[in-house]
Amino acid sequence: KFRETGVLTPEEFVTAGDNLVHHCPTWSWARASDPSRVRSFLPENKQYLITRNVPCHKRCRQMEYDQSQEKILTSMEVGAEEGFAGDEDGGWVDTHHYNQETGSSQALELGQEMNEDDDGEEEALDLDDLVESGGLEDPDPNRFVAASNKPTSEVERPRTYDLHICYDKYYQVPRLYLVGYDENRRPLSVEQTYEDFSADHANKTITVESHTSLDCDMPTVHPCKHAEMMKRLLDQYAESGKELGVHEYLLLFLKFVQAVIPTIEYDY
Amino acid sequence: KFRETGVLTPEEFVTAGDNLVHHCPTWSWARASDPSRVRSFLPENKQYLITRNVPCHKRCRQMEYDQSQEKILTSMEVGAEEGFAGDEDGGWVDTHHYNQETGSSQALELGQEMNEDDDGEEEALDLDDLVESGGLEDPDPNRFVAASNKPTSEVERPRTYDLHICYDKYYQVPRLYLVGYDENRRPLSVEQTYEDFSADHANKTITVESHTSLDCDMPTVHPCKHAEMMKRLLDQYAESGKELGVHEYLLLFLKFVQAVIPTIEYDY
Amino acid sequence: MPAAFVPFATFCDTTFWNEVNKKKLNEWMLDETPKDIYAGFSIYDTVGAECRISLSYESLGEHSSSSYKGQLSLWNTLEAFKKLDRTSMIKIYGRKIWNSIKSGEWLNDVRTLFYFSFTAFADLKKFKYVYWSCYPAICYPPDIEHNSLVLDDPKPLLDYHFSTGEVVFILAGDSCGKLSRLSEFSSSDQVSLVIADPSPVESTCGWPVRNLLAAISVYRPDWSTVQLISLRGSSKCFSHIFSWRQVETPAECPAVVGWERNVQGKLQPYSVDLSTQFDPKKLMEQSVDLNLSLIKWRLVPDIKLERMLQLKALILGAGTLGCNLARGLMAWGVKKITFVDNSTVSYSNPVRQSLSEFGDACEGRGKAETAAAALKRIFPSIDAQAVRLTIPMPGHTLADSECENLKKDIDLIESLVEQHDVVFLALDSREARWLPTIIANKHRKIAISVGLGFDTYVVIRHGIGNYSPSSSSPANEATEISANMLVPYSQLSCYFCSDVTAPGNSTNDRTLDQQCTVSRPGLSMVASGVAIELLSSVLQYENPLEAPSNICEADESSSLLGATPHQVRGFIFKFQQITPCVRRFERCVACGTAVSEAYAAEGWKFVREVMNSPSHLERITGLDQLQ
Amino acid sequence: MPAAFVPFATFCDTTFWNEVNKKKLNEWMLDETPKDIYAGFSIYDTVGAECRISLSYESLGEHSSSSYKGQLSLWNTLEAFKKLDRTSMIKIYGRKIWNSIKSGEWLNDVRTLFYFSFTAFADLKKFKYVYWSCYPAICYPPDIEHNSLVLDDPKPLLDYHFSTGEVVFILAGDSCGKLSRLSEFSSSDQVSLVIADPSPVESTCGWPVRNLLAAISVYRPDWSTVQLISLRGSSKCFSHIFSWRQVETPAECPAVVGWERNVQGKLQPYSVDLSTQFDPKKLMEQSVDLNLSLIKWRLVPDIKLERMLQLKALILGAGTLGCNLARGLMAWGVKKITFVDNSTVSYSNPVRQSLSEFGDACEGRGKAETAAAALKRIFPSIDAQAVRLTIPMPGHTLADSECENLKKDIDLIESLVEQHDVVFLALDSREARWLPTIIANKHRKIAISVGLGFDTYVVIRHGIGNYSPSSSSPANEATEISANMLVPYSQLSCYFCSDVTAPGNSTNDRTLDQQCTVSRPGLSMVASGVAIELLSSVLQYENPLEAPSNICEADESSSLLGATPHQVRGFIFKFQQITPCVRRFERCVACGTAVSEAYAAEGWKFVREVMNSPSHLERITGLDQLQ
Ligand SMILES: [Zn+2]
Ligand SMILES: [Zn+2]
Repeated sequence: KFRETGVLTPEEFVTAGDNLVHHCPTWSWARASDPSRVRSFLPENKQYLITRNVPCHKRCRQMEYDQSQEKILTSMEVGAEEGFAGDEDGGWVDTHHYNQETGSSQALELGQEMNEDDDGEEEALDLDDLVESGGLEDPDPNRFVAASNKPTSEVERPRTYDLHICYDKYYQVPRLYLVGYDENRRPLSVEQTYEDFSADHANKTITVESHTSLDCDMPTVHPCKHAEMMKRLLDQYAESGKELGVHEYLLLFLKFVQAVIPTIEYDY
Repeated sequence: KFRETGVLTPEEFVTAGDNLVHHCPTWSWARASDPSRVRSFLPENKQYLITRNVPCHKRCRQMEYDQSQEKILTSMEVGAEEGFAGDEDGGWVDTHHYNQETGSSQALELGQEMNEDDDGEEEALDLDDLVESGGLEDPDPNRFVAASNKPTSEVERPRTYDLHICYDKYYQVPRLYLVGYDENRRPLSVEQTYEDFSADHANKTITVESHTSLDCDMPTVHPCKHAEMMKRLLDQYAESGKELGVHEYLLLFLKFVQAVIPTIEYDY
Repeated sequence: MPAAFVPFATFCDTTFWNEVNKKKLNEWMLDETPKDIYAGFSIYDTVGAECRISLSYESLGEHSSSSYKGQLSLWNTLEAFKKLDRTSMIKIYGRKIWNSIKSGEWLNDVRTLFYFSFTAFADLKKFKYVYWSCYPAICYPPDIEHNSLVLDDPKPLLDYHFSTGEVVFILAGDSCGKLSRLSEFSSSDQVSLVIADPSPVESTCGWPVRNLLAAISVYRPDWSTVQLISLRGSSKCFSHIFSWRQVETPAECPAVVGWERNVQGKLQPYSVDLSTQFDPKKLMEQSVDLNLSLIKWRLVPDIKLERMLQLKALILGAGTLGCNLARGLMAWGVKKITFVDNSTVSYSNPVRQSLSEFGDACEGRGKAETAAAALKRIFPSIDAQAVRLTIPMPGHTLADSECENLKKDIDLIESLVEQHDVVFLALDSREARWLPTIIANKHRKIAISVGLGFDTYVVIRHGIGNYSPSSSSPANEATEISANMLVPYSQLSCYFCSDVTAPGNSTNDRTLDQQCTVSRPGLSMVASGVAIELLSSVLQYENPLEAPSNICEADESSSLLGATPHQVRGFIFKFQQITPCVRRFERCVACGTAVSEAYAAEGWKFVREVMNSPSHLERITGLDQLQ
Repeated sequence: MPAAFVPFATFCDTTFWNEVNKKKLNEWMLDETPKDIYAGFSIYDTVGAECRISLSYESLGEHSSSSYKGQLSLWNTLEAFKKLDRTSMIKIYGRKIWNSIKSGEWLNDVRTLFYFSFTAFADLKKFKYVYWSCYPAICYPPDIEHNSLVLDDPKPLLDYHFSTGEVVFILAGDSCGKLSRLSEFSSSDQVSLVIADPSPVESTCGWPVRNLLAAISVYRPDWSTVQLISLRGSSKCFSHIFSWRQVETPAECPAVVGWERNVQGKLQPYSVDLSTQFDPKKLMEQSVDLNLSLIKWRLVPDIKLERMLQLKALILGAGTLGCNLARGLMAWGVKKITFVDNSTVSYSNPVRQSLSEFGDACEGRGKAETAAAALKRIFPSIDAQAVRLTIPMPGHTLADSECENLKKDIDLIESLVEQHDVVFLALDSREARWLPTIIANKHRKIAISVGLGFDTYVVIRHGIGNYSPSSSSPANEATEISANMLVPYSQLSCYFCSDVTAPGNSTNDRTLDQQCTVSRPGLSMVASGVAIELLSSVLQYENPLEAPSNICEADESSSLLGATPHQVRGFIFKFQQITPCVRRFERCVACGTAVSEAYAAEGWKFVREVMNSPSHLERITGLDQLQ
């Protein structure tokens, strides 16, 4: 059935998750943050999948044109155009909704404004007197220090992401949440997170919502088009003669995710 | 100016009020219930006019047809029709508002329902054991008792009303508030009060609103058509050769009030 | 003829009780010691058989010189009020007056003769009051006889009264004077007493005259008669001659009477319920009803307001639309509103969902619960309920373990629909409307779908009930209808009638859930307002369940409130609204006969099948053959 | 070559701090005693120059066997956190580890070698956190040298690691075993130690290896070398030979290092501001903005949302319309809304005025104040203000004593209009709209009138500014315009343009105030929604102050959001909406040149004159000649 519709039952999600954990041990199953958050249709110790520390070397705007990703992006775009009319009553509104092909998104004005607000330094905790220039502990000749001839560029101190894959009951598809860290190991704000998505596409589907299994709000790729996209990818595979099993669903899903967040180094 | 427009300045209201008190000593000026309610544009001891204990022998539905009141009622009706379109933007809505001439108001269903609710006896304070059949005090041969050959009909135990005339700043006209008492000296509910108004007309203009000078909500004749009505009455007088002075305004206003509440015995 | 005196009757106006409320709450609190109180009277009353005493907001504050003075004993409990030894009490008050008489104090302050007691209990929570006044009259001198004759010209007396404010004064010859000047006269022929008399009964004096006679008979033990003028404003004034049996002045106070009697002459306290005047909840109920009555009184005399007031409304979806719909219903006087929703308030909701606030998002409260609570906060008398429930949806596959819940949920929806008169489908997805459409159809309830696009909206009232083949022949009816250009309610389409695929197949379906739905913020208000007014118009049709729709254009004369179109579709991008009328589609996946029958026969099992495989719908309706 | 070890770096995710918040508030409260804490690491990291330590919600609760154990010292004040004697602290932790080494405890529980300390201060009100971790490494044995070679097949080792969960184990020949079995081997050639190594740096071991070497060198004082396999998941595994200078095992713990350094290598605590992730107010701001951005991202990429977000809106009249307008603006992201009203909430209001509740009526709060307070309750970040003021009205005669106030009021209205970008005239009477129309015109502000009948509504955007004769010749412009069928904004009529009498003459005027106004409850929502969307469309015009109206019918291509009609008039009794366009009337009593000039010249005196005698308007505009 998942091949027809792109959707997954909870049981199939567990099967596919087990397969993912087996093949990519960077992934592991996680539990809900507290008993009230346990979702009864999933095993208690398999509430969602998590991987940490996925590097992201460059911001999306720095990314060169990458031929290999074009095809996936294009098919996504098609999905976005057809789907996001914001219309519950499809049949009659089509003729007059705005054509989304014209004009690509400009830089996110709103987000930038908010950034400025957030960077207010006046409220920072006063820590200057705590900075120890020495004396706190003995010199340590055995401490590894990255060779100084390498530039400390973004490549060397990349952002990193923790990725969570949850199951979305309503859409019956996996759903991706992200927690990012900046070069200084601090959690990223939502606006910073946006820099890592392809502006033309990802902005349309990234929202901040409460995690299904944790007590936190996190950026997430909205799953309303996942089923459709997955079906497309499954069809592509089928055309090329490969028939994917349901246990391979999440491996394919990660390819789809990589199309949404092209800057992430997601190499397994 | 009041003859042209039917409206009154606060100063003119005081003049007319003084005249009313002088000619009808049942009326007197009253003060606001507390300093915060004093309206600065009126003298502190002349905030509004009051008369108490105006009898009202019969309910409106018991009233026989009274030729003498027809003319005034008719002119009121005209006012009501033209005025209550509920339209702030007169010029363009006229052609399609409902024709108010068809059908007269039915009995107030809503009010009756509420009455039933309010008469709930189960919550009444238990006073039975307090009723003294004697022994509380000595027999009193000098107490006046109404002769027993008179039937204790409604005529003998009428409802009574206290009437308040306030000044309405917005409409620049006097405004009538009423406090009624039933045959057992208890304050009337709003719905009971309605029984004393001509159903066809008064229902349209009686609302319960906070008193301008007191801390209470009371039934009041809404003043939105007063100016117009007063002008009509003034014109009628003018046609018959009498030119009324502004000090006589309130005497005329009482005639207008009597047209609204025909059951009230208002004989001075 | 033996003298009679018209007793007092107490009239407390609402402003008096209001003042009692305020003083008790803010000033006196638990203090039960008696308070000064002043009572007004009038010499203009002409009706009834009592002297009217008025208590108003002024009674507890400043007072005019022409009012009586007394004491208010306000008790904290009804028991204290009841237990009060009123026999002793009247004696004590009588003695006070007797002392004034014996000492001559009354000549300088005549109000000491008229001292009264007002005992009361106020239930400040329920706004119920009990009270009992005592106007002590000393039964002295004995055997008072009385004759009277009309006074020709009371005007100078009235003038004196009004200019001096004196309640009792003397008249000697043509000149009036202070009561204290009574000492100047030794014979009862030389002087008349004048009293501002509140009695409305012609030629019978009022209650206060009693203590005045007692005072004179003590002050002038040599007199056995006195002339007394009863001053009235609106009726004839009489000059009375009172005479009595001379006795030696008693050392102790004689018998005292004066507890107020009720209109039947019984000694009994008064009780009054002012909750409709003071209870804020009732005041609000009154105001809201009154406000609606204005429509009836001023504009549409025949409007059946009770159809709104008694309506029970079920709102499926407590989001932007649900909140605004509830507000519209509440404004129309609807008193029973039930929300169904399965989600919680998130931070983006309150600015659009008009029954939620920041705090609700912080706490992650349920949307339905939040909306119901808000309605009660707005209008405490409303009966607002919340049900948290996910509506079963085609295409939302069901595990076997969930069947039990599905059955329960469907039962709950059935009973909710049954218990309400109108069902609003204000849901955020297409497929969520499917089951409610079937169930509303089954129970023949008014069902109104409201949907939003980005800048378009639609309001549809679903056709009511299935076409019943047992009634008059369909062919004839159809002909008749087309002749009249009216489509009967039963023949109107539902939300799904124009679909040729089943809902919930996500490949073909364009469902967007609430997080994905983007619509211009003003739209929800417009659509909700239109939906509410469509309902209000339909309800004014003679039999609302038969309100037809004109197939051409909206017919203003359909109901008392105007047209009752089948659908209203709006296009905000050009500020246009149209009112199409569409006939029921026999093979509809929601209201078609095949579906109704399948649901009637199989119930939740049918729903489960559709949830797991929406194409089942296409098969049983025969839609698959049309594709 | 001298050995180097990759230091630890701590990554705290938001779920960790969230858990800290909860525990601190509900469980620990003021308790500062250290708590157990667990940290995760990964052998799959390949990037960067640190061993990543992950703290998450699990760190404070259950933990997997493959995580490090440590202590959390959470201080109640920033001072305590700063004053902490970290030099002593690391020694204490070092001694603990040294004791484990000396006692051999580490052979049974190797995690005692990796014991760490996490010191922190959490400002729970501002959601700001400071923290500093210490991963103690004992600088022993001295002079460690290091060589490495690639390991061919790490798979069996990885399998052993994953199946047993052991972090350190031994390899002898082809078989793996527990660390405690180290005792079985006497020579360093017979056995290799295997450690799950979080280091991402190829061929360089991670920090935990240091204490492992110290332990071995103490356990086997006869060894001066050891084979150690660094187990990695994603990159090549190396087999390392560590050798050192043999010394006598010290009695006391040797030097210890390990306070975490920042990315520049400085010893310094970390601070992080999570208010945007935790502060509910900021979360709400974010959500609201995000929600609006969806419009831009999904549907109208070029939409200028900032025009809404930065808009300052003045709403005259905080009644039914005012409340709904404010809700619509708020939903569009408007952050600054000011209400002007002069009246208080009465009991009939809350069911219709969507920013008031029962409690507001009970307290008789001001409508403007109530509405502003409600907006803040809904969205705390909004800047909502209330002004209580009666707008001067033609025909509402003014006493001389009130002139001072009139002047003040007009000044206030002027400054309010000046400080806002759009003025909504949501007033309940015709004449109240007169002065605001003039003032908005004077300041060239967008002014939108919204009015309700019983079942009709009107939304008009007033023409902006006077026609200025100094610009291009009127004749040409007019021709050009009519050719385009477009009426420029400056030529549109105002609310009064179609009147032929002045407002406020009560004989001719049909004004009804709020108590008298009866309208179908859904109407206000519809009209307000339409008005908000008209504004949103106008604001998307290139220069909003020049947005024209099409004289024929609404032109969908006018702005990014569609048509920008001049007026929208609706008729609920037939569910119809029209969009007329009317040109400014030169003799208009509100926007006509004569009136503007009179107001400019005489100011409040002109207003006073009109208040006392509205017919003055008819004279100066020349309307009287037309009647
Ligand atoms: Zn249908
Ligand atoms: Zn104009």
